[in-house]
Amino acid sequence: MKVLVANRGEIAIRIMRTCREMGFPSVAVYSDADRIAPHTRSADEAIAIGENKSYLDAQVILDAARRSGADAVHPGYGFLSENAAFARAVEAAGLIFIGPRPETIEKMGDKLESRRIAREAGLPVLPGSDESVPCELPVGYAENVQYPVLVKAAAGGGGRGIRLARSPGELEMMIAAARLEACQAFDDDTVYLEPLVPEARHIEVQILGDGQGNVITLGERECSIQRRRQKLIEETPAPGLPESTRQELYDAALRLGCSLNYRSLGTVEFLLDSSGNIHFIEVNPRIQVEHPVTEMVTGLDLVREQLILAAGGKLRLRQEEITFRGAAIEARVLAEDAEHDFMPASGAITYMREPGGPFVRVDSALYIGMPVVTAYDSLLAKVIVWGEDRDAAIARMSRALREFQISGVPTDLYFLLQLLSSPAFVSGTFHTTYLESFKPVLDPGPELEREAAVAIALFAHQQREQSLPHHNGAARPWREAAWREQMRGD
Amino acid sequence: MKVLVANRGEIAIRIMRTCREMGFPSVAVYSDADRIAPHTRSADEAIAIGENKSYLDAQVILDAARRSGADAVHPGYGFLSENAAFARAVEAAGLIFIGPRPETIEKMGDKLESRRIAREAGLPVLPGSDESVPCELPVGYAENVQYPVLVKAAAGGGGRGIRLARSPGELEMMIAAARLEACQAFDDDTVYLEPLVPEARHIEVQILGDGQGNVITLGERECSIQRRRQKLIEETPAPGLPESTRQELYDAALRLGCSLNYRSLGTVEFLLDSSGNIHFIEVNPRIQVEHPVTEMVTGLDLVREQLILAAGGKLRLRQEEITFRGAAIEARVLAEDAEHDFMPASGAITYMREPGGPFVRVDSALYIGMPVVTAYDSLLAKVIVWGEDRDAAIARMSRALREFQISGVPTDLYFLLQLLSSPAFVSGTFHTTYLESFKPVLDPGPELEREAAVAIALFAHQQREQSLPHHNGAARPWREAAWREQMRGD
Amino acid sequence: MNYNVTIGNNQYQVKIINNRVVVNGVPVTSRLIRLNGNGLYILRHEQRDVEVHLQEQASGSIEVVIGAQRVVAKVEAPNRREPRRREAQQAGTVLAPMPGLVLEVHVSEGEEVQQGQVLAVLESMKMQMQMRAPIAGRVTRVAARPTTQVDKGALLVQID
Amino acid sequence: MNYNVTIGNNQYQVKIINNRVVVNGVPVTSRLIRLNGNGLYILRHEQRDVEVHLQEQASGSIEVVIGAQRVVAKVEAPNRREPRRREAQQAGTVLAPMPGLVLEVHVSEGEEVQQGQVLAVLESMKMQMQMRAPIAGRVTRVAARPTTQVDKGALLVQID
Repeated sequence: MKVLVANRGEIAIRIMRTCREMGFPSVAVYSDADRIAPHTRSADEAIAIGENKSYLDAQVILDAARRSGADAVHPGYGFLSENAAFARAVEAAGLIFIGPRPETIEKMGDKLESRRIAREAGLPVLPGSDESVPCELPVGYAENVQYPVLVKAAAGGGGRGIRLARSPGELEMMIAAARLEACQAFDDDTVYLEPLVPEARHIEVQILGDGQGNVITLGERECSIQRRRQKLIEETPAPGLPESTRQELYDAALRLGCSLNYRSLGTVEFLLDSSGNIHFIEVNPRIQVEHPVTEMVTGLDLVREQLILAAGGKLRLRQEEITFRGAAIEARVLAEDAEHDFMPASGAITYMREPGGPFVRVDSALYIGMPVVTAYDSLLAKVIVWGEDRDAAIARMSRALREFQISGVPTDLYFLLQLLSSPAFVSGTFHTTYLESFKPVLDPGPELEREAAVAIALFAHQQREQSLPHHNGAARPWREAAWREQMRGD
Repeated sequence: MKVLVANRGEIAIRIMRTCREMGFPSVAVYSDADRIAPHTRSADEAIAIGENKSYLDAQVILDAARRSGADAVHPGYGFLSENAAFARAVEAAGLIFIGPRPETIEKMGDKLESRRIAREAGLPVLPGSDESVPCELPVGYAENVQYPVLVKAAAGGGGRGIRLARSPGELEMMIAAARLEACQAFDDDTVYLEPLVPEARHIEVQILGDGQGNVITLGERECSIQRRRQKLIEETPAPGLPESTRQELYDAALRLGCSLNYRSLGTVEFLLDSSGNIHFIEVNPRIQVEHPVTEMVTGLDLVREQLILAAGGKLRLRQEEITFRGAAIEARVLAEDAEHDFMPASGAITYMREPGGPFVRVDSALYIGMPVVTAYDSLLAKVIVWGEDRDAAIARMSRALREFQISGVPTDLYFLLQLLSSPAFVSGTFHTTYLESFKPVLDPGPELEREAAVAIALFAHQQREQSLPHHNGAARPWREAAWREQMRGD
Repeated sequence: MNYNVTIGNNQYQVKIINNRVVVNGVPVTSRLIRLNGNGLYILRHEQRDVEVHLQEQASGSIEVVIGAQRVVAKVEAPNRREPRRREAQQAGTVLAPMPGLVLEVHVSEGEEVQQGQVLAVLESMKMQMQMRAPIAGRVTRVAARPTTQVDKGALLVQID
Repeated sequence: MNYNVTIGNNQYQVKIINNRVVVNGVPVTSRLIRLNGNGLYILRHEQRDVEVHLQEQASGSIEVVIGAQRVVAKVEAPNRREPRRREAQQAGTVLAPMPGLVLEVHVSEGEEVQQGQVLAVLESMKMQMQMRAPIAGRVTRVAARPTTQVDKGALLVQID
């Protein structure tokens, strides 16, 4: 089975690694901005697809699949992964789509439809959140809504097209804003209202099915550490979750999975409110960024399970064979500038060295010299650690992030370290709004500043000494010293 | 508890990582050859100890411990780790020795004594192997020995001071040779004879005790893949081992551990003969190079267990709490020249990138620019992988080794890849002599050669074009092109 | 030799004579050992080694990375070429705070704007950002064009 | 432009004119894209990318690393400076096969030795190695001194 990976970055490399281990040849595609991106070399073939938005172009991807003779297409996450028309086109072309059936993607892509299905399957759904907002708001509409309320795009996902209205006066404006963004992003301006759940936790359940009636769950993930609705740290098991609630989550996810006769990997997202009630939010019908934490505690390679199913297999695991060991945490290392409101940063990686050692995993797409572009997202690497319990995993993550060396572009490493040691994180008592109030220290601190000052002065001094004409009898700017000479040490 | 790590290389960094995770400050020591070695920066303090053999100098290490105010000393493996006098001196100085009691080290260091103790504890010991060879061989001595036979140093370890005699005529010479090497290496020329077990497997059992009567086993390791008696690939569980033999091994190791009231980590080594009988060989009273495979399947951090015990704890785990999941393999990446009989190689790392992704761990002490010296051993890195079964682990190891990039020094990577895919390895039907008959392909093969030729010609061509004076209007040898220009890609 | 290092609002005077280093009048025993051609160094103190990455930037500033922390600093020294100074940013200058795509431009040259009014919308990665007027005034220049890519620090709108 | 690449016993004639590459008469579509200053490149074929590391060695040879495989090759080209050639090794020349420490020297200059006789013992890392006479003959030079460090390829003993 030759697999075309219709994605880029770390997830493309992640998928190609498993392909290689299973003996499946893989095919990479790359856009103009990615012509020297690392995922091209992790595959057995690589096909240029032109402009930067080509990862979103079903026709271009299908052409590449045809050209390479691929038998299957893995969409990864983002891009075409939740595009039902693409999945349908892949299957129409006689290829295997590594993911849910197209109709499942379609149903889950419409957030209103997915809620209706969930409600029918007996899942708890937030009141009113399965109806669209009418084009013209009837008189009194805004007054009948319970505030604060979120305005969400029906075709949305990944945190886009969401607005918060705190009062009737704000509602109309926020609906307009959400419609505009939704229209631009998804070409569909349908929006709906979802009551804001205060002090909510975002907890999701991983499911795996074979489309032949068998669905199992692979545990939950706690994903409440979010900034601008983007997850930053994820973990499993969810800290402090009562066993009865965990079982309720699993049962709900399984009910929905079975009602959909779910195929491949999927994630059922819930909100957990402060009273301990769960509320279905949506289904992500694809592999998630944070899937490695599930792999660490279950010992499963989720991409491998996807590939086995895609190659025609049935679900080979029974629910009772799934066991959970210890705790796993993932931290997303992003190219962003903490001093400028965490804006995405660009540049080039001038040096890097990833952490290693016991129970540390890094999924990345990085190399020294790599340009960091803003054409795609700002994820540089995912650091995933395992520990026999949550405390051990937190300590290990701090150690690993301290080891991670990246130069040339600002990152969130220092931010993540502070977050990991913050009391609310350590105690596991945080909500989705935690990062709105969490204020990291940006100042490097007097000790580090002094150390940096000494290093810089010595650096400038060496630079100066080596550029002086009388040094070694010849002009030799330090930057141009040959490799071997640079390696002498001191 | 401030921990001085009396070692270097990957094991020093490995220990310091756990110290950091547990909040114990650590102290590195480094010799002249190691003044830019990476382990100096993994500790909170670093102390220069002078000449290259200082890692073997108990007094120098104790001085460093005193100078840094360390509370405990971790010896790692090799160097002073099996030196009872050192362990005693550490304890006499009021410090904690992170390892077995000095008397245990002493007893196990004398291979004759250790066999006597093992025999008394009821372990099977090869006949005759607990008596030393007399200084003057009595008449008829050589004729009464069963051949082939190994001549081994009583004070030996790590494969040193071992000679094989195939006939009475060879015995005297081999005894002399072994005595000479033993005398040089261990300052003790006592040797003994051990019948050579044909088609033997080397299987060892990890034990952990608290010196207060509690000893547990953490499973076995298969270590038969050896070259010149140095292990190259280790794994757990031992493939094809009958469950009854496994239990026999665990029972034997526990009996010995209990009879010694064993403290800290230790390894009990056995030979498994072709009839399925086990024979005690020796005890390694320290952490082993290959300990990570045990960590991968048990989910334990063995250094953490050592530190907890050293800090005054009792054994916190009961035998029934130890569970084993899946299979783990370790491959040792060495600086060696396959084209020259696998001689240790030296040079400098001009580029490197370690493998990553799911269930891959790397323990190393490497950086770009690092000189590879021959003052110590040739281990560059350990790649450890986990899989849900042995086949999955082998496939993952092949994938990981293919990803490992090291330039500037020849390595055994290509050798290891061939070994991993050899029928005997894949089927798990190999013995300690396997590598004597295993003949790797050294030739890169026509496809790779052609690819290399194209790359070299294009490289030379770029070099030439860029050095031409009329290029860009100025002389600019490519080697001296500035960083930013080198990063443009094509 | 005297080096003036500026990190944020703090100034450090570092005097280096042979192997002696004095920081703000306090002597320290520190050496800088080059590890490779990628800017990796050991900063070796009396009994402590720290790995640092040092890289001169195009602006002449120096980037220092120590563990998870990153500092960009200026250094002044005798005979050192002065970094190009960026013109002081003025109150009415709206620059792109991140590299990205200009999605919308809502103002034209000559238009009067209120403080806080949305001038343009920028998209970078998954985020949209409204660029608002920092002051009330008249738009004297609109450099941003919809659907064009801009670098960080690029002028978008000028208000006088 | 013609390049003669020698890998082991094999010769490759590579002709490069503009973007056309011909290997032993067969045209290939391959480009070499530089990734960084550490010698990392992409060798880009029609529909396949290969990461290669290329580094010129002190001897003038070029080291190529592709995946787990490493090749050291010679390249001859117009105007390229010729690599210093090592003198052909003679039958009676005993060189250090690895860098290491000379432990013992068992012969003196002028001594007659048998083929296979131990001349010296070298230690490197955990290994001891007996250096034996490749031919019978008279020792004309003993360069090895006990307890001294030698580089790989250093002359130990010469037999004529």
